[in-house]
Amino acid sequence: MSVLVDGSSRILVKGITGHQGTIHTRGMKSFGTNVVAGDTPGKGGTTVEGVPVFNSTQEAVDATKPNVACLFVPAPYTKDALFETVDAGIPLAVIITEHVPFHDMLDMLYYAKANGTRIIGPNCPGVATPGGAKVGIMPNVIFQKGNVGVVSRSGTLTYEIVNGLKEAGLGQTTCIGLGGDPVPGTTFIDALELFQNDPDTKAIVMVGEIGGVAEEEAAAYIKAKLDKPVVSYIAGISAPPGKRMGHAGAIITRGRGTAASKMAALTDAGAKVAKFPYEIPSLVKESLR
Amino acid sequence: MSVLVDGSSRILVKGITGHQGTIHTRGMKSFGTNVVAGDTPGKGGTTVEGVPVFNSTQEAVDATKPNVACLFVPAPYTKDALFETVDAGIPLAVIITEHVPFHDMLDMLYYAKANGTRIIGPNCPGVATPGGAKVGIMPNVIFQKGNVGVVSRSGTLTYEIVNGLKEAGLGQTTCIGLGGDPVPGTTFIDALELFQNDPDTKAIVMVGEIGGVAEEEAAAYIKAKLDKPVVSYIAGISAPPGKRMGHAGAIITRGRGTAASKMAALTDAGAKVAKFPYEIPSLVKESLR
Amino acid sequence: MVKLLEWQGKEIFRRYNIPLPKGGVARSVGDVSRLLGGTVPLPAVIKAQVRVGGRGKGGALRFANTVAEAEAAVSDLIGKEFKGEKVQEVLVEEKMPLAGELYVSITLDRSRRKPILMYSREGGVEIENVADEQIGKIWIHPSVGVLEYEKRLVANRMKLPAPAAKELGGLIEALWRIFRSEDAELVEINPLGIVGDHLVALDSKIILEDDALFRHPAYQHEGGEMTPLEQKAHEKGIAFVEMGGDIGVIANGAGLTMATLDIILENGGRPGVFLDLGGTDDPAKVSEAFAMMGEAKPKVVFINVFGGVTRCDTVATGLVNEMKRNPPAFPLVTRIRGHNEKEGMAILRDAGTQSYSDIAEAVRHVVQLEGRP
Amino acid sequence: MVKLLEWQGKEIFRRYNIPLPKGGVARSVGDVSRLLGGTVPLPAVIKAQVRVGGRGKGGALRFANTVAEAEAAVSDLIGKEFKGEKVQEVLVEEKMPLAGELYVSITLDRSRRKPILMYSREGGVEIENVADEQIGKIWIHPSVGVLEYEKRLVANRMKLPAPAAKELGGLIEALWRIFRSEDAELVEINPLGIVGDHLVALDSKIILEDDALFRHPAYQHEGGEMTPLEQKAHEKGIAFVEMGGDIGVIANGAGLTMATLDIILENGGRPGVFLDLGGTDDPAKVSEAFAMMGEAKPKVVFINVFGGVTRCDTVATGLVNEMKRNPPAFPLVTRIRGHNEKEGMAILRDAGTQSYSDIAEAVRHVVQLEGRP
Repeated sequence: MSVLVDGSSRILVKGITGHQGTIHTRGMKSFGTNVVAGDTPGKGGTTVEGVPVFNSTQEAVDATKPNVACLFVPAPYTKDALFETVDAGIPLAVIITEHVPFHDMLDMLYYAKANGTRIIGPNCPGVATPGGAKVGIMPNVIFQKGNVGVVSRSGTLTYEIVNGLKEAGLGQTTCIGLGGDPVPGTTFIDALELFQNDPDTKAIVMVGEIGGVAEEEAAAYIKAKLDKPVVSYIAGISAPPGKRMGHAGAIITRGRGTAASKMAALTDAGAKVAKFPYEIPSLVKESLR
Repeated sequence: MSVLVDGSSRILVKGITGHQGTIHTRGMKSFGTNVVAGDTPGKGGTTVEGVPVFNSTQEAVDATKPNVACLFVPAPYTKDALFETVDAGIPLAVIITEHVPFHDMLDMLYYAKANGTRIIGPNCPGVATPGGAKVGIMPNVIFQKGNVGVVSRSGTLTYEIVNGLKEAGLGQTTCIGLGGDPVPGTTFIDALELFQNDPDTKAIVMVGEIGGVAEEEAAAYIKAKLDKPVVSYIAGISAPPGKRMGHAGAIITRGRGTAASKMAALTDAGAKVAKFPYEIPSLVKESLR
Repeated sequence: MVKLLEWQGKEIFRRYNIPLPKGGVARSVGDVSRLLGGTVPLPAVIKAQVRVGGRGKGGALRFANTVAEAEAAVSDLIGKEFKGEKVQEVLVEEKMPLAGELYVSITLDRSRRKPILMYSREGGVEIENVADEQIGKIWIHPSVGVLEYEKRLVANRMKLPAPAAKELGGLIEALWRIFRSEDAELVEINPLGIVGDHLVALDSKIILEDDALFRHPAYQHEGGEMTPLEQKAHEKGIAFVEMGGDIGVIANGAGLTMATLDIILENGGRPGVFLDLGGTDDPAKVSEAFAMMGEAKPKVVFINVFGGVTRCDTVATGLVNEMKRNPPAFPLVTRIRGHNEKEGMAILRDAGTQSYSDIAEAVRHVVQLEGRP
Repeated sequence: MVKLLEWQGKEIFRRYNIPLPKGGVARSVGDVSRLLGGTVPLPAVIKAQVRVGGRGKGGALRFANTVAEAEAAVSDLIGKEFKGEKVQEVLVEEKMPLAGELYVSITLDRSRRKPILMYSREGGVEIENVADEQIGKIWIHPSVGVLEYEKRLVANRMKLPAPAAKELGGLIEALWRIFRSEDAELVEINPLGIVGDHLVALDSKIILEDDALFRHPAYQHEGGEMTPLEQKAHEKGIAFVEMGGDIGVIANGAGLTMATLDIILENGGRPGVFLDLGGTDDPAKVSEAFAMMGEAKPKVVFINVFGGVTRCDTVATGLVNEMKRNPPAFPLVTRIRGHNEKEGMAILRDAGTQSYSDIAEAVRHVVQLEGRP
């Protein structure tokens, strides 16, 4: 078992003919993902990496019945592409694109919610289920099938951590990159809920960072509802207030969103909080004992 | 049993201090309806017909827990009042107000749907369940408790018909006035579905009129899903095309929405179609045999 | 229903940056040389500004290669009647070399309770005459508007050259904004001309929603496709429709008024006037309605009231007062039921009108009074 | 993050019809008499236009009863520094007789993922210093906006006189439209003055969203509360933060860069520069980032790359090329993992930098090189 994506997932890559779209379609396919279609207006009828390209999402849906869309669409056009995805009835949209204005994301979030589409991202590395499917840009080699669910707000740091899990012999059910933006389509709580309901997930690694109170809210959820062990790491203990640390969402404002506050909340909720990312595998092993 | 409103309904009258609001609050109370609150900005702390008045819907909800709102609010302010009703979490809003712009109603409809509030109306006489509760402006004396469900796009014509049913000894479960506007909050199909699921309703009277295709759609629903007898009447066989017959929604445009088309669809669906409104009671009796 | 004249619609189009031919309104022959000597180049199109449809076939459109030809056309058109509507203004516009004619409109789809964008490559004819498969439809979420990908889709299906395809997106956005901001029932461009690689709105059709006119006071006194009497009633806020026959019906409630006329028709009578009193029992309003009915000169008038919200006695009082002030030139039959029905009937009988309780009986008497063989 | 100066924010307020004091910008003492002789009446407020907060306490606000006093204040303020920010402009405004000071703002509530309207009767101080129960909050549905009843509610809770209550509704609507149309992160009026029975926006605070600046090219070159180096990096599109210490970190990915700095801190080092390469492996971009780091003059630089999307060898090539062009004035430690990690490490070692695979080991070496006791 796994969450969000698995061997039955049929992926549509929006913006497949772009540089990133093409590279990562290749990566997804070599992961074993069933990429069924791409779309780029005006490029219908061509193929990319053996995948048929359509002019519109609706055409792609009619012809190939995808159930996941992966968006590699430039930020100014992402909102439109997401609306098109929702209108075509695709229930899961993974938005890789960085620098999507949060005002656009607000519109996207409410439109998607009202019409039954879940968004992951934007500004995220995607979702991967080892042995099932990968949607997005995570590196293939770091994964191994197993029973740890991983959810994170960052990209490369997560690759390091997942790679560390693998090297310690700890495989993953699914790894979810929520993205580093202030308005994520899917939150920690959403992801924890998915893992809670997934019988194969035995422990959860949660990688947070400064900014917002999503980790504190997740801690409250963990305390109230979650009966699986959680190992967590929070990046940004060294970050000064008021500075945006790379991610649009990684900023301590008005004294809220500090690493210390998040760590305290998670500790209080019974999660194990790693001081260094490389401590995570041993903490997971402890939890699984 | 009944649909939409019954003895447990707790009514909030929005615009209770206005002329219409006051008169019909009296009428509702003498019907036996539990009117728990009214609201009018700036009139909080007063009472109307023994009903406490609040400054805002939220205050009224906090104090009196209404589950139905009845709106007697001038058309230019109806949209705002409906949004306030939805935000306060009231699941049923009956809008009596006439001349609400349909552009406003579109906004209202989608906002209410997204947040779980059902709208009846606008430009409608309301809903009445004899022996239970009346919300709106229908005359009290025409009703009698029984097993006929009545749903209609018009007001006075419906009173005549309900009165005729009573005189023929045919009581009603609930009488629903959908209103004469082009964008009704609740449609014939919605109402038929409610009656279909109400065990006490044994026959349905459906009063339509020219304009739109709601009756034709209802006919398709009757044919496919409804297993209770339907007696129907359609007003406007004499109406010339292109003319608005009193109701904003009663207009034959581009050859669509004629009485003949509606009657044919209903006949085809197995409904009995009355030529004159005063034939309805005998057709209902036939159906119930 | 406020139906704007072509030039009024185009004034709105201009505010929303929809491309238009150069043009101006002439109200007399004297205006023509000023327009053609100034902003409007020749050859020109001269279009009578009337609300009725089918202007092309009706001779309301003329062409002129010279100022003299234009003046002759204007002189001929001003004051002429088309389907009963007198021409008071003509629109003088440059004639554009067309590479194609498209159709695009936004209106309300009552069935889905959503606005709908309709478009077709078969512009220039009434959309009712275009085959269904030639009409593209996009339903619009009211709080979201027309999406960019949808605009692209429309441009693709219209097979437009690149500059026009780009313009079409902006034009659809403008139509949507007009539809919402101006509270329109219909915004239509037909034909939307292709001139070279560009789009030009050659005609405009905008119908505004009556109920929203409080937000648009400038259009409050514009009319629709109404008879002069209907227009007059409309301005007084009375629901009033002329139906061609001899029998006038005054009832309370649109459904009841329609049903009453239907019963008359089914009994061999000829419906003449629909007059819905609505929920009022204000004697002044009743009197006003009664006076309106008088102006339609019916052979007989049937008043059918069900007193629920409205009280029968106050309605009756209003009628009787009006009859005293202006004794009607037609026989009157009344039927009155409901709240205070006995008092109402008594008031009417005292005033000498025939009053029934049974509607079938009342209608038979009305048809008899109409006196057709 | 583009933080507008007060006068820039007020220019936007003016476009949205938010009432303002009469005023104008002076860039030199010479401007003062023109302003005070023209549109701005005395007595006047003179306000240094700086982005840093706490202007009141810092002496950046002056009052003047005469032109001479105003000129003296302007002369004193221009060129002065507040928290490191040099004053180049001052706003000269009429001083208004205040009956009260309110607070109102719209920003994003990340927790609920909705815009939030905050308001308080306790304006004129930093909102952080106002007790929670003194702050009203209304969450706004992004496609619906602030509702009329909500505006009424705010006016009621603010206990405003009738004219001001009415104005507040329009003002909230304007704030909402600014928030959405200008793609703002924050729109704040503090204080919102009560002058007689009316409202006047005495200050403005508008922060625009970087990611949406493509829609607002006029503000593309405005800054935030950034150091000059941060501003420079920002303009080059490099995520770069100065943190006060001696150790610079270049990593790929914001999370990894933060985590690396955290590990340094936990190991007793002092984080100096955060520089996130992002997902790029374009050698030109890498060189540019490397050059930016040089300008911060760190004692030691640690490069930590996990090659997933980014290839380790192309990152290494970019670094080495830059080192050849501009030999760095600081020792360099690298740690590189992932895609083509061996090739990357080889390239770096060939170029003479110390390269590790284990991060803890690498960090210990970095802290050692920082060389603090």
